[in-house]
Amino acid sequence: MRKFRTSLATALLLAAAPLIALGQELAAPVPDKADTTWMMLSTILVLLMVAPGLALFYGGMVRAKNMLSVLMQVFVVFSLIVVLWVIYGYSLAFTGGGQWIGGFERLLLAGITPDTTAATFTDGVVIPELVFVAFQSTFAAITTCLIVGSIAERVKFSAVLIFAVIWFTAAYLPIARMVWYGDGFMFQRGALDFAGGTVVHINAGIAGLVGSLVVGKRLGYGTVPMAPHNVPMVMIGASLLWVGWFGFNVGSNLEANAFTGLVFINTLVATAAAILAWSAGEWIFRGRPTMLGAASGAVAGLVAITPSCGFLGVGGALVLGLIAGFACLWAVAKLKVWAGYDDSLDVFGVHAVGGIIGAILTGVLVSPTFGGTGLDGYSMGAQVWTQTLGVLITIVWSGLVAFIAYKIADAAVGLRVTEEQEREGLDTTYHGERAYQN
Amino acid sequence: MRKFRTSLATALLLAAAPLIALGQELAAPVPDKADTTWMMLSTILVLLMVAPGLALFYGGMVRAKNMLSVLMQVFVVFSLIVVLWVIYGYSLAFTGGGQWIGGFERLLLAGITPDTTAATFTDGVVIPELVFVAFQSTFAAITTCLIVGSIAERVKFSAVLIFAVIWFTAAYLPIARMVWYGDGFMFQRGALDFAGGTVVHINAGIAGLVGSLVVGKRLGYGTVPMAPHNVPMVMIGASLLWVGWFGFNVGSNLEANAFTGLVFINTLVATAAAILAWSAGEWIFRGRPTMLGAASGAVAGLVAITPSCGFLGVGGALVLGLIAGFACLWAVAKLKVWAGYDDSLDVFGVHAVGGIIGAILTGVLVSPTFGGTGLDGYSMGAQVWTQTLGVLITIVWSGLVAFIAYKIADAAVGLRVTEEQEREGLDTTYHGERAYQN
Amino acid sequence: MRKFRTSLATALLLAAAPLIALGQELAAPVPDKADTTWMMLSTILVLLMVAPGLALFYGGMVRAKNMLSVLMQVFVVFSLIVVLWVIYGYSLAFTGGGQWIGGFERLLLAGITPDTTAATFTDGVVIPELVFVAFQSTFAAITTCLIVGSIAERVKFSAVLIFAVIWFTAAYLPIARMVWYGDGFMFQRGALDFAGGTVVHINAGIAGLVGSLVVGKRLGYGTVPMAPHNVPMVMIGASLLWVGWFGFNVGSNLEANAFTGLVFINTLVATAAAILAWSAGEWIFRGRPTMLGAASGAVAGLVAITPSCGFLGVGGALVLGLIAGFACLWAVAKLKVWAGYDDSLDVFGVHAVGGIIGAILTGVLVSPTFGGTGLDGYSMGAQVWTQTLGVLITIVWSGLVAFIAYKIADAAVGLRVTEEQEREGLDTTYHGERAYQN
Amino acid sequence: MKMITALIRPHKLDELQLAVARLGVQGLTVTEVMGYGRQRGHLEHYRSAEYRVEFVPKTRVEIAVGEDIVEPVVEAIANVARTGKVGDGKVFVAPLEEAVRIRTGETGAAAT
Amino acid sequence: MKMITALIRPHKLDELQLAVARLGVQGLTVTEVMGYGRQRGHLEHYRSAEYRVEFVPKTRVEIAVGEDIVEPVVEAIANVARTGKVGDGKVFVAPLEEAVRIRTGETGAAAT
Amino acid sequence: MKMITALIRPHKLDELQLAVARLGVQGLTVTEVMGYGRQRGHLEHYRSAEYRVEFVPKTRVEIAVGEDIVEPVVEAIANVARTGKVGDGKVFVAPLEEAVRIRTGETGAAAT
Ligand SMILES: Nc1ncnc2c1ncn2[C@@H]1O[C@H](COP(=O)(O)OP(=O)(O)O)[C@@H](O)[C@H]1O
Ligand SMILES: Nc1ncnc2c1ncn2[C@@H]1O[C@H](COP(=O)(O)OP(=O)(O)O)[C@@H](O)[C@H]1O
Ligand SMILES: Nc1ncnc2c1ncn2[C@@H]1O[C@H](COP(=O)(O)OP(=O)(O)O)[C@@H](O)[C@H]1O
Repeated sequence: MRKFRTSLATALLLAAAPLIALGQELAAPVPDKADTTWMMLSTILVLLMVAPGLALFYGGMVRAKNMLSVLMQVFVVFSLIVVLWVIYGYSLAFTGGGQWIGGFERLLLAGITPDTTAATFTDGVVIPELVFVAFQSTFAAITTCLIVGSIAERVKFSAVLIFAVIWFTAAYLPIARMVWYGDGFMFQRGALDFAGGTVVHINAGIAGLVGSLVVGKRLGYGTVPMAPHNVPMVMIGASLLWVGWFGFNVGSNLEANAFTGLVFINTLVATAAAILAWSAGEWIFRGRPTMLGAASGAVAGLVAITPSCGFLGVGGALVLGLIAGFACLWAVAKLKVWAGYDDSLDVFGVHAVGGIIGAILTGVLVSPTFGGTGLDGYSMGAQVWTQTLGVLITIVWSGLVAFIAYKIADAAVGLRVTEEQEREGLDTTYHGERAYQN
Repeated sequence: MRKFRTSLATALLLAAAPLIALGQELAAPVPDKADTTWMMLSTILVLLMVAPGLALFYGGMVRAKNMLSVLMQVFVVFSLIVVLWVIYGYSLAFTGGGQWIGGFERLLLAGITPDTTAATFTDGVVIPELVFVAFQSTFAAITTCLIVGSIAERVKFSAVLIFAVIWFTAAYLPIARMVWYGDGFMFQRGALDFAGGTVVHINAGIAGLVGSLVVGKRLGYGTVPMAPHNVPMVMIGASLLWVGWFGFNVGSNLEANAFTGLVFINTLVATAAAILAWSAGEWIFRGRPTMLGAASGAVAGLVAITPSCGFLGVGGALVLGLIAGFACLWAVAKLKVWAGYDDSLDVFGVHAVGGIIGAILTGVLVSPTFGGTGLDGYSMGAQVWTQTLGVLITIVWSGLVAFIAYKIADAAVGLRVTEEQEREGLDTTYHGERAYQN
Repeated sequence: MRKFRTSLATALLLAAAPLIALGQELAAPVPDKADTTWMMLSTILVLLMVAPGLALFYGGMVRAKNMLSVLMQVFVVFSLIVVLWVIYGYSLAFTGGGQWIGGFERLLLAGITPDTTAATFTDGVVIPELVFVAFQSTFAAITTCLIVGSIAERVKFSAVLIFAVIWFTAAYLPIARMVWYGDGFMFQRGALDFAGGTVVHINAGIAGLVGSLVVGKRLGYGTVPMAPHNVPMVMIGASLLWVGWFGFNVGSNLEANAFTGLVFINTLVATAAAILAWSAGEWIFRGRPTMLGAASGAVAGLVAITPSCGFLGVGGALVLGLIAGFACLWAVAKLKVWAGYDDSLDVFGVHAVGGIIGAILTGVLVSPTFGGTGLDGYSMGAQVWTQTLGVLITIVWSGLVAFIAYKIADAAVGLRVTEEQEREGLDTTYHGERAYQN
Repeated sequence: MKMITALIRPHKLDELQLAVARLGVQGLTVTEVMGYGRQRGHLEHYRSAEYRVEFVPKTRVEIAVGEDIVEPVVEAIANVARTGKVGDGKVFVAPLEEAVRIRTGETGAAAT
Repeated sequence: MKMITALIRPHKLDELQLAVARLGVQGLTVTEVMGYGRQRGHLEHYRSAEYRVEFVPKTRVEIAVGEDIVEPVVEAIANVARTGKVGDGKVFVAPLEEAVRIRTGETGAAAT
Repeated sequence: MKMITALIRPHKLDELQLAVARLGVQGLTVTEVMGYGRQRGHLEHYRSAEYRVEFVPKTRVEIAVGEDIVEPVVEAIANVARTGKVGDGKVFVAPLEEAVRIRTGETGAAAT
């Protein structure tokens, strides 16, 4: 359940669902042009987050010899999921009546026209269903793309594609449904996830961690230097993620009412705070603030504010940003080293850790005591537990599906490239091209 | 005629045209703020497509020594056309009563104020004329910029500028008028071109092909390696083109009504499909999917969906994207080699070929049989013929004007740089600067 | 006073100010969703201007060894100011009744909710106050970021942060208030500054000049080559600045009414004209048009049109753009050399000079004689004097505060890095990372 | 054995490699360098500043050869690299005392 | 004194440096080069065009050493750089007549 | 003839070139290299990982000269390149048996 501003949670009803549409025939609400504009803008912004945002954020962090392989994985996985989304994803996530998965009535968007609409969180306010489909497609796609960061620099492109199809179908779709759909399991229980802390970030972060374990470490990990080949690209990527995240978070409001202002300022402030926190943390603990750290902090802050952006006051956003900046720095600098896995681009350390912190602290900071929006019948203990439950279900489900999906991909085409390919770099050996020529 | 959703095509009437304005004085419609917002956003997005989008897409594909020359050509040609557009372009394209060219009443935007409006495709819905002028200026400018890709790496900057002025005036303006203006020759005949398949892409693609023939091949073409110097830049460029193309295509709806949803999802899905198709094509025929290919596929899909984005169902968009991806790959990999011209950055292979496929298939896929929107009195044969006629006129007109324009530029300042300049690179020899320093 | 379209300047009243809110309880205006959308988009665009826009524009111009230090300064200063803005900046600039500085009633945005609103320039039109806070935060942040360009490549990161806090508090806040707030000193006197020519550009440009004088020249300035290490990055940055500036300028209209069209076209045309002017200037005086020049011209044009974008006709914008292009080229190529200061990235030559030209010429070109919007009781002499007064106050105030702020930072941590750090580059020696690895 | 080091125009590399391969050369090493010689550099402008770039991009080719083919190789290089304009480059020949093929441990001319 | 020049696989550099340091080598100079030898290059595709890239990235290491340690250094290099596959590289030894440490003005083997 | 190879700090290149030009040197070749010596490298941090970068950017200058000016050139180089701190670099002198100016075919010292 994404928002509790009205005492009764408004389920996400598709205005086009036959029965309802019939009953409302005469009074069928039409979309406000400003809402349509805002939602198209938001969708465009999420596209910008991935292409080129995430691609550069990730690509800049790998070695030059693998640059194109990463860009390619992000770009093509995004396209693949968008296509699958319109073919069956949307239907399975947002139609029918199941708690865990939907139906097939919207296969290939059957029955959707420019005139069908999707409900928002406000009674009587709708947006064009096609715009809702497009907006949601980018969420599905970015989530799947996030995962490739964990297994970058060593995995076969074909294996990535196979994995993506399976994980999208068996992990993303059910989790999106259970958290965001009116009939969904977690939505019914009142778990708060405004823009996708569980569905997107924890979901992808866990699948990433499992990937780094199943695929194994990169050759030479820990001995050979694996410094980012182009930190300015990482900075561009992080900046575009920030820019686009306003579409992601504020767009999740589904309309451009005044409430957007709160979501907006929280997304701005938590990120700024996390940038300061990560930089300060590096300065204190390592003696030097780095650009890569500041960029990482931005993403940590954005991840953490994602589930809570519609529930916090600006003070809460500041505090959450600071906590996320420090915590993700710790996860990346200490936890990873201690646990010894090779999560190439820290998808777990940033997205899962930041997402978990954000999801659970939402239960705390939503309290009006901390300047949050409050909830009807709110009790901190209960809400924190509900939040934790959502986190746990996501971790288990995503982890299991990911594990199986990697195994299937491995059986089908093999997960890893050959040693020589890995050493020479995937760009020339797998894709037959080089990123840079003089 | 861009859209047939109402049985009677609404001509693009400028509300400020004296007589009409008089008659409507009391009931003059005022712009909806959401439409104004959407059209400003769309204009900004088209700017983003060019600067930095197209510049990077092109720049990344040339050799490092010519990088700045390409960026410069795109950046300055864009500025030049914007200035010419407000001086005389808008007036010649969108005022007066000619079938082929307009009048001089809006020279330097004379008579336009914040209160004059431009009509849209819906009766009574208007947008501020100044916003319409700005939106259209970016179309004129991007079209002219597209051409430089064909003749990159060997042509004088001064010659490019002279060519741009002539071609914009004698080819872009009349073709824009005949296709998009209410009184225009093709608009009257019912040719469908929602966002500029003929006006922008075929138009530019043909001028590019003629350019590559008139200017001749680059020194060492076919023997010296001419690999793209920076494929990540190409990817950034392609991504920004995709992002911005929503302004280009959906903005061509001129208002933010629910119909935008259809245009939006088509632009998203056709592109994703074309990325998959081009990548798959390379994988099948060359053994390797490349990032450069995926980026090229994106543009091929975007070009092909441009004329048809408001007429297709999502299934049609998927199919069109797949076809465009394969067809443009063929044009670039086979046709070009077979014909032996040196179209440096494949403006013909992607924009003309993709545009022609899109324009003609619009006549097929608009059919409700294929999930299209349908047309009043639609007959596939007739519509395909109308579409083909539009394509042919554009090819002949653009080709002829381009040929003459190149010849004039050649006579005036010479088209090609010296051999030594070409060998050393245009950046240092012509512009006196270098793209990268260590 | 930003706009005189109504004869009585509408003071920027915060609808939430207790007394007023009380009186208007029944008729409290609610935000139009389109205005909310437009203002969120504008805010996002200003963020894009800085991250990654300005960061790349600046970063591309320094030597590779200092690339990350510049990106870092821009990225972290931006975040710092955003945080300070919500803590005390907004309150001091936009509440209370002082001519020079405001009050403390909005500390940490106390009392602001999604339902409080900020007034616009049209009676009865409001926007969510939180969106206004966010929009204004990006102005404060970008202004402070601009300054770092003057002192790049030699100054300590810690000193930059200390300077930023002091200058933001003691220079930005009072000048923003006096120019933009209804009770502000210059606003009362009728100085025209639509989007921040004085508050942003002259303000930052002067602080930059003072910085380059206080900090001193870079080691080897004038003898060692200091060519931009990556001109394509400069071009990307300039393009994103252009793209984002529509949010900056048109967003300053605070609503999406038809008047935006005028601001929009002016921002487009003046920039295009300045690009042509700077390029032509270089071609004429140096024999070669450069990409770096064209990019610089874009920024010069954008700066100059900033104060006047709501007051000029398109002819005036053309002329102003041409003048700004030539004038800033002169400032950078001649004035700087003649005066002998080392303003690393020409913050003074572009932002202060362009800003001063724009601010003063606003007084001339606003005249209906030149196609401007005119003013009630306009007299050119008086208006030019008022404009000049605004410029002078800004110069003196910003210069003094900047001088003191640098001295404090110097006393606290020292302004300059060591000679060896400067020679080796700040990236490895101060931030412990390298921008590029092979 | 000798070590032949040639400084040539970058776009001549492919031709050079073919020419020496015909003479039995089976390996060589290429470095991108900047050369300074009679050939003039060029002017660059960046905002106010004018830089004279004295150095021109050149390609440095190192070929270790047995005594027997030193002369033909030097000649072949000079022939393909010559355009007749300043900047054509140089060929240097220096003594080489030992060569080892790492993979096999072979030494001497057999290892070149 | 001799100048030892080794062409090796880039990822072997760190190992090489440790190995020669153990033998008393206190300085060396590294250049990124492109090598051509028995090792095949690779194919690259860019749109329609197929390029055979003949040259493989290699690392060139120069070490000036006194006569006494020439042999052990060459051996050490060959040992760490050997993988047994084509492309392992070469070691060359050339005479060196003088060496100067700029900082101190020392000359001869003491300056290497 | 001799081949003089100097490893110097990058920012000393322009000075060096002027100094040797005064002695009649008309050409030289410059390579960007990474040096390892008594001079310490630096630490780099990337998220969790700390890298010690042992290698420092240096500039390698090659000058082929006739016997007569070997000494003054070596001296001139040492003089301009000296700062007195570790990392100043080295100058090496090696025998050179032949030099060819490709453009004209001139050989020997005249070709340097
Ligand atoms: N004495 C020298 N020592 C080392 N390299 C040299 C020397 N003279 C010339 N070179 C190299 O040869 C290149 C071509 O030399 P240049 O004098 O310009 O040509 P030309 O032989 O036509 O006079 C230079 O760029 C430089 O790299
Ligand atoms: N004759 C030569 N002169 C200079 N460099 C050489 C020569 N032969 C080989 N090299 C260098 O050694 C590298 C490895 O050589 P290669 O023949 O591929 O390996 P292998 O020793 O296994 O046959 C080449 O890439 C090239 O840089
Ligand atoms: N034995 C050597 N062989 C080749 N190059 C060397 C050798 N010793 C030093 N160098 C080069 O000289 C540079 C400076 O050497 P370094 O020992 O740091 O300076 P110093 O002479 O002050 O002790 C190194 O970075 C390296 O490039």
